[in-house]
Amino acid sequence: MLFVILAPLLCAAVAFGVPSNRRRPIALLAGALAHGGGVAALLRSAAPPARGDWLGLDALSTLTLLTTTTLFLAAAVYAQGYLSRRSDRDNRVFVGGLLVLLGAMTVVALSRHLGLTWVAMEAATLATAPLIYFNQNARSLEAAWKYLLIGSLGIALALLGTFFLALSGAAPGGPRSLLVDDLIAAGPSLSRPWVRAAFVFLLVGYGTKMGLAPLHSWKPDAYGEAPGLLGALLAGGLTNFAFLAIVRVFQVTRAAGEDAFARDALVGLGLFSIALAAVFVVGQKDFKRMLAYSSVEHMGILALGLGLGGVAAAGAFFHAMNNGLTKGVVFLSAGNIHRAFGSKTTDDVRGAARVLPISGPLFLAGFLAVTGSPPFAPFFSEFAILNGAFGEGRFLVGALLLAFLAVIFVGMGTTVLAVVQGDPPGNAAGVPLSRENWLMAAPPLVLMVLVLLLGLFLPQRLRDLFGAAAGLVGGGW
Amino acid sequence: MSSPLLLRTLFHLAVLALVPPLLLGIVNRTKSIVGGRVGPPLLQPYRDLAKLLRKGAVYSRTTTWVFRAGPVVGLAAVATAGLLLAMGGAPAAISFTGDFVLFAYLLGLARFFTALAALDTGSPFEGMGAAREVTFASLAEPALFLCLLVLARATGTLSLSGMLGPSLPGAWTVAAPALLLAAIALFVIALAENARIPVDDPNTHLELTMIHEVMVLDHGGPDLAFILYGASLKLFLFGAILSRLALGGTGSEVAAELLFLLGLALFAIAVGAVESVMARFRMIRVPQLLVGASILSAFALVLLLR
Amino acid sequence: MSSLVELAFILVVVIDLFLLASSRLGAAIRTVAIQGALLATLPLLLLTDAHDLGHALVLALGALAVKGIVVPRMMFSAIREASIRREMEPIVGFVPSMVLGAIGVALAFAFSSRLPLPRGEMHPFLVPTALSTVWAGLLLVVSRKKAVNQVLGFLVLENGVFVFGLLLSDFMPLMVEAGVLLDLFAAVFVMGIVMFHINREFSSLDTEKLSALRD
Amino acid sequence: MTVPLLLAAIALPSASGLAAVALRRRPAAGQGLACLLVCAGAACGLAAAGAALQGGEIAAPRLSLRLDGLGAVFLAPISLLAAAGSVYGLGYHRQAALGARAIRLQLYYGLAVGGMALLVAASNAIVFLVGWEVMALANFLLVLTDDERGEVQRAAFLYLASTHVGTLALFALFALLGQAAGSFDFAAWQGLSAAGALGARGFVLALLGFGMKAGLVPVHFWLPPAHAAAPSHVSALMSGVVVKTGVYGLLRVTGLLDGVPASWGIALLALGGISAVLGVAFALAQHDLKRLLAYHTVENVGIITLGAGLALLGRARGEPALVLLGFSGAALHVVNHALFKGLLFLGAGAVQHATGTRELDHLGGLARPMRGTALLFVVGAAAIAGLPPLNGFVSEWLVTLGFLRGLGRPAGDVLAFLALGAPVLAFVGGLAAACFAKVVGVAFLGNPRTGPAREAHEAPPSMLAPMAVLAAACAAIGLAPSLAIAPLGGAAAAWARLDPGALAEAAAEASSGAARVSLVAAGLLAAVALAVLLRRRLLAAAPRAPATETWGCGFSAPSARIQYTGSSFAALLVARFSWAIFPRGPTPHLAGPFPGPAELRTEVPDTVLDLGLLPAARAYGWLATRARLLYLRRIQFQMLLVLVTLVAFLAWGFVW
Repeated sequence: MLFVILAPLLCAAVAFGVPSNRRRPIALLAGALAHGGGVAALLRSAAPPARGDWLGLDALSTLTLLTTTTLFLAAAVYAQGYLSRRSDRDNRVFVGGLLVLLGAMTVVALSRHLGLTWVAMEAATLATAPLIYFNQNARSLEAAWKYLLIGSLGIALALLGTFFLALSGAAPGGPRSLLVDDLIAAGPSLSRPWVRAAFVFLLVGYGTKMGLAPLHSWKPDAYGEAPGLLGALLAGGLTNFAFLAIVRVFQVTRAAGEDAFARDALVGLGLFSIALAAVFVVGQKDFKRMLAYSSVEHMGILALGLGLGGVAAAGAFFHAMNNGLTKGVVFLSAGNIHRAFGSKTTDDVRGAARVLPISGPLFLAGFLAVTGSPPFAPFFSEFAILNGAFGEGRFLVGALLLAFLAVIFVGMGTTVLAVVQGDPPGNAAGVPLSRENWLMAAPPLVLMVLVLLLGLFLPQRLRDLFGAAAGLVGGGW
Repeated sequence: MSSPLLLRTLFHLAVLALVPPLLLGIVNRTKSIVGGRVGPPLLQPYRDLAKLLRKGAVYSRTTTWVFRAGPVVGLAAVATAGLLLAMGGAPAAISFTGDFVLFAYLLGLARFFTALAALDTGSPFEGMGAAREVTFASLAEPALFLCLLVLARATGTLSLSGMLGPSLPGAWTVAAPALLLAAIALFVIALAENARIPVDDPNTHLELTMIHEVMVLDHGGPDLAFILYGASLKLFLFGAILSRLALGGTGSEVAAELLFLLGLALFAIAVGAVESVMARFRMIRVPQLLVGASILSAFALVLLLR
Repeated sequence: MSSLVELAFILVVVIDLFLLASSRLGAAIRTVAIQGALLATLPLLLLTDAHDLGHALVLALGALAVKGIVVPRMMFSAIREASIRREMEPIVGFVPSMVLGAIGVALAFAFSSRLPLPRGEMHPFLVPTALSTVWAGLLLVVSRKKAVNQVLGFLVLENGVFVFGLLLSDFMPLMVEAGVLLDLFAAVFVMGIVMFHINREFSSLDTEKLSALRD
Repeated sequence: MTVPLLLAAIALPSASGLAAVALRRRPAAGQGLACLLVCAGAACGLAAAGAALQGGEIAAPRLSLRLDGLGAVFLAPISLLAAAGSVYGLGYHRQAALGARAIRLQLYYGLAVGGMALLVAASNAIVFLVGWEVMALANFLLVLTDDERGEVQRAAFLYLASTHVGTLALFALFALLGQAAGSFDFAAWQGLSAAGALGARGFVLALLGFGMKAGLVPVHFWLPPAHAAAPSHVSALMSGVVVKTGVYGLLRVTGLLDGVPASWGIALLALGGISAVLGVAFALAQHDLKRLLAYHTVENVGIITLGAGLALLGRARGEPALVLLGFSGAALHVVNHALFKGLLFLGAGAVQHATGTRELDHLGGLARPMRGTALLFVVGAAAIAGLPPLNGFVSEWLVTLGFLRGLGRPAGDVLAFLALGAPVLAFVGGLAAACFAKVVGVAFLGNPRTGPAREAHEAPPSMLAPMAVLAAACAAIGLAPSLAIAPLGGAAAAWARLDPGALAEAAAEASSGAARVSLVAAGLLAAVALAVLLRRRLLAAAPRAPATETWGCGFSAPSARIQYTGSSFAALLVARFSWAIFPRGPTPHLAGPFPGPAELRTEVPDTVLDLGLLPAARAYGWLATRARLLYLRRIQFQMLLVLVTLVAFLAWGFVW
């Protein structure tokens, strides 16, 4: 188990050591492969976490790890192509940072201890900030600064919330610990007001990292300015872990009997995020910012699913995986388009399908997937969530969800189609600034295929995993 | 089919084949009498037809097979429609549930091809005529249906033979007002469908104001003969319906037949009378007239349905 | 003893208000340093038999080192490098922010009264102090223009959290606390780097300049 | 034996595109092979449909496939039209000439066909949705074939957006039903009660989702642009069968539920009537050939919906006769419309192929250069106008019979007022006849109005042959309707889950009537033949006269421009609909005894789309951009947001 955490960090150390700019990315690949292998090994020797362990592997962590390691592997391959293009830049910090990020995320996934979870989240935040600044221009700097400040603010609130939680169990008979299992076991004996307060602080804190509206304001800037590669890892990876952290907290809150309030809060925040996306996506000329708002939307859907519970919860965990993979597709292909046209606004980007015969159509397909069109996997997870909404008798919520989804589809569609179809503008006609090479085109392609396969055929094993994960929060198929 | 019935049917087919031009004769005669002229002999239409059949036809270079198909299909369709029509109280040669739909659509087929033939000449006037014809026809269609529905409702049958059959007199006793309204509406439709005053003036000489006549400007010889004969046949069909509707008396078969023929004559006279006392409406008014007819018959139908 | 503790808490709150009012950057940084030092004493003041001495000592020394010395030094050096003008340049005026701070304190007391301490033996002022310090930090972060000030605000915020952490210091494992200090340190460190870059890019640390990104 | 047929009908077309891809180097061969695959699949499909209509259903439970009578009614036209279209493509959209574009088209064409075959054969909601969406997306890409044209891009996106909204509605519908039944198998839904809130919600969603695809007014707006923008054989496919999948879904879902309230039937009747009348009215006002045909699709779907409404009403009121007549009318019209609308769109494609324009008022006189096309187009026109002896008449007749059933009711019964539907149908028929008189007259007859029309050339046999096949099918059904009607009885019974005996009486009446219809049709043909012979004889005997110019009524200098245009032809009728159709365009200013040259150019906006939705969308966009100012650029404010959220939640959590 430790291997999965240490391997990336080790590679990071190596990366910082390696002098050559061209050879360094190999470390990234090595780290990704090692991590992937480690995760595979873990899954084979999966033992349910025992009371008192700080690290443990339950259904939830399994799913998040699976998604992340897949995504990161794709990103690592992509990085080989990408960084060779950007050999002008020193990528020491970039490569190292990515690997540290991976390690930190893995810790979050495995941690059974809320304090540890918090530390890892903070580490992830700090590791990410310099990555956003990779392009080293004023815009990316501003993005990094905002990300850092807002992120740390959230993290600070989360810390306070963690303390509250600890305090709630600090009564003489209490668990006096931050281990999730202890807290859940102590359940009703926890002091409910403190649990409620803790939930609020942790929801706002980790919600900021997750990018739920109105805590999302760092997102469009960061995703807009960071390399597509990083965007993929943030939108598809890190946000999922913030969600994971919230789920852990929710488990405790539920055990303490405070879940009625928690559910309402989650549903409210989720719907608000989706609604906000429906406003901000419309007429968005900058397609990377558009993707950021789409990410806000999907975080909203996750929160909504968790809040609704029942089938919706299972759907939410399914959706977390789909969202992770799909975001990889759209961000990577968007990155390619950005590189090829040297711009990310529909003013100068047209006819991507002609210029980039792989990435262009991929971007379109990714858009369809992300907006929940069958037969892609996200459709089925959103379907499950809607199903859950109706199952709980929350018809208004379901109707709102559908309405917002429709608006978002139209809004995103106008931008995406403007980018993909038509004849490329005169200057870039057929001769992109950088042609797509397989290293940069294949990863999103593979992810796309995965998303499609998940939609067409969902392995029973995975399905059970989603069920089990939902079981942790009282849901299930 | 029993032999007397067979005989009657044959007789009806003969009537269908021979009588129609006579109606035109009667109409014209009536007009001339009212107008204080001697006028053409009753059988003049037959002479005209014979003459036309002997002539050759002049064709415009613009025209294609459609132009030649027009009169042929027109005549054939109307004649076939005649097979569905019950005359003199006896069932028609062919009758089945909802056959009046087929009846109406056969007339439609005739109209469709006549209009196409007109458009085939590429003459602006004939195009104008075709446009007006299809416009007014499509407005007359629902009115016709409504009238037939009134009949169907009143007689409780869904075939022309039933509607115009023996049960008609009984219907008059229970549903007189509705039937009367329907009859009036039907008469208006008959005038419109057959391009008579006040909708159209068959012997005007100002192309701009014509509907039906202008469509056939370029036809000559046998084609024109077919068209004329077809027109008279159409007039005959409407006349037959109205005559049955008006004088659907009981009594012996012979009496029924005589009444039927009498009714046809009266119909022709009525048309003639209208033509001599009325002026042609302005084009704008025609749709109003037809919509009025539909409303009248719709009212009649509702009377029976409520 | 307990009166001393009380005094310490009150001092912390007063410092919060003073920070909200202070117009000179240097003074503010020094004050934060003082607050840090003050906090460093708390673990020892609050020492009960539930704690073990060594643990408390480590915490106190760590706090003193980080909050009292290292971080303030970094701030000063940052100011010197970036040759920042010494004013705070508030968005919200000093008096209003003081008033807000005061309201915050009041709210903090009200709020903590609604939250019954699960363990009686703790000092009644602790939670309100923590919360009002957090509040003051948030206010500073939100209502001052310069990047440095926002870092400052964060320090105050973290101080508040630290105070709250004392509630749990008896059973909260050392590692988490170490994590707290470390992360605080790292955060300020990274922010310092970014500040350096901002200065290079915009030749000032005024966040006004940092509002180019928009839809 | 039959299951493989069904699978082939789904798989072969779906795979057909790969052939084109594989043989990229030898385009002709590739397209040929792809076409061959589609045709093979179509053959299997027809066979399967036939089997399902004759000897009951084909079921493959493990694949959750099940083809019953209802499905077969739709599978048959899908297969036939798919084959016709792909053959037509050999001449119309040649891969050798168009390269990658044609390859893409082959790919998506096959997928669209496969998707449709899958969805009509699905026995499970999820499979249905997969087929549905594959079809929808493939169609989107098909519309997008010439994506460099802005008009095409707009049309495609409009299609995509509306189909997606429709899918969302279905998504909700199936979620509801799935919740109620605890499974997504159609079999499990059978017998769910349509009464109550569930039923009402479900019906509204179904109307939105399926109606959107079917193009019922007022959600028809995507249809005209999409049909106009797509290549013609694709338009034929879309208008002929894709649109019908909406009808299929509506029938499928309503067929499964029990206790369908009469209001549903009445709602369908209302929608169908409105769609039929407005559809044909809008068609009259168009001067773009393909847009015009597209609006006729709306009209015909309206007629089909009328039939469906009758059937539902029949079920609700326990009137087997209504069920039979309504269902068979609707089902037969589904097939018929696929045939003649396919024929017409292929004809329109031939015209566009020959002249490079779809603008009616630029055409004229095509009957001379394009004899074959003209003849086939006239057949299609007569068929769609519901004129005997062609198939259009038969289905409209059946539906009318259904309406006439009302006459048998005692006074005061609501059903009695069904009778009023018959005149409406007659009105629609009349308008359709008028409209196609206009199309044929303006496009094919008279003198060519422009150069391209003058240089027009006949379409290659590969394009004429499929049209001929479709025309032949139209004639066949028109001449021997009873053959087509007979199998529908079983399907109707299965759909309404009544025992066939209940329907036998009505079925017997209908088929005897149908037999008479074919008798009359034969009579008509005989009469025509007679007349032709007679005319030949007479003309042979008569002196031959030389051909001349058309008589211009004394006008000395006639030119092609003075011919009646499509707009002027339809003006009188369009004026009748001034309450629903608002043509736009500057009215020319003519003054003085000798007014100078002036031009009149009108365009007919779609009332729902151009006067309703687009303005609304623009308004929303405007609001959204205003709302975007809320995006606070100052980091202080962004952090304040976080703070505010925190306080708000605390207040929510603790103050109340």
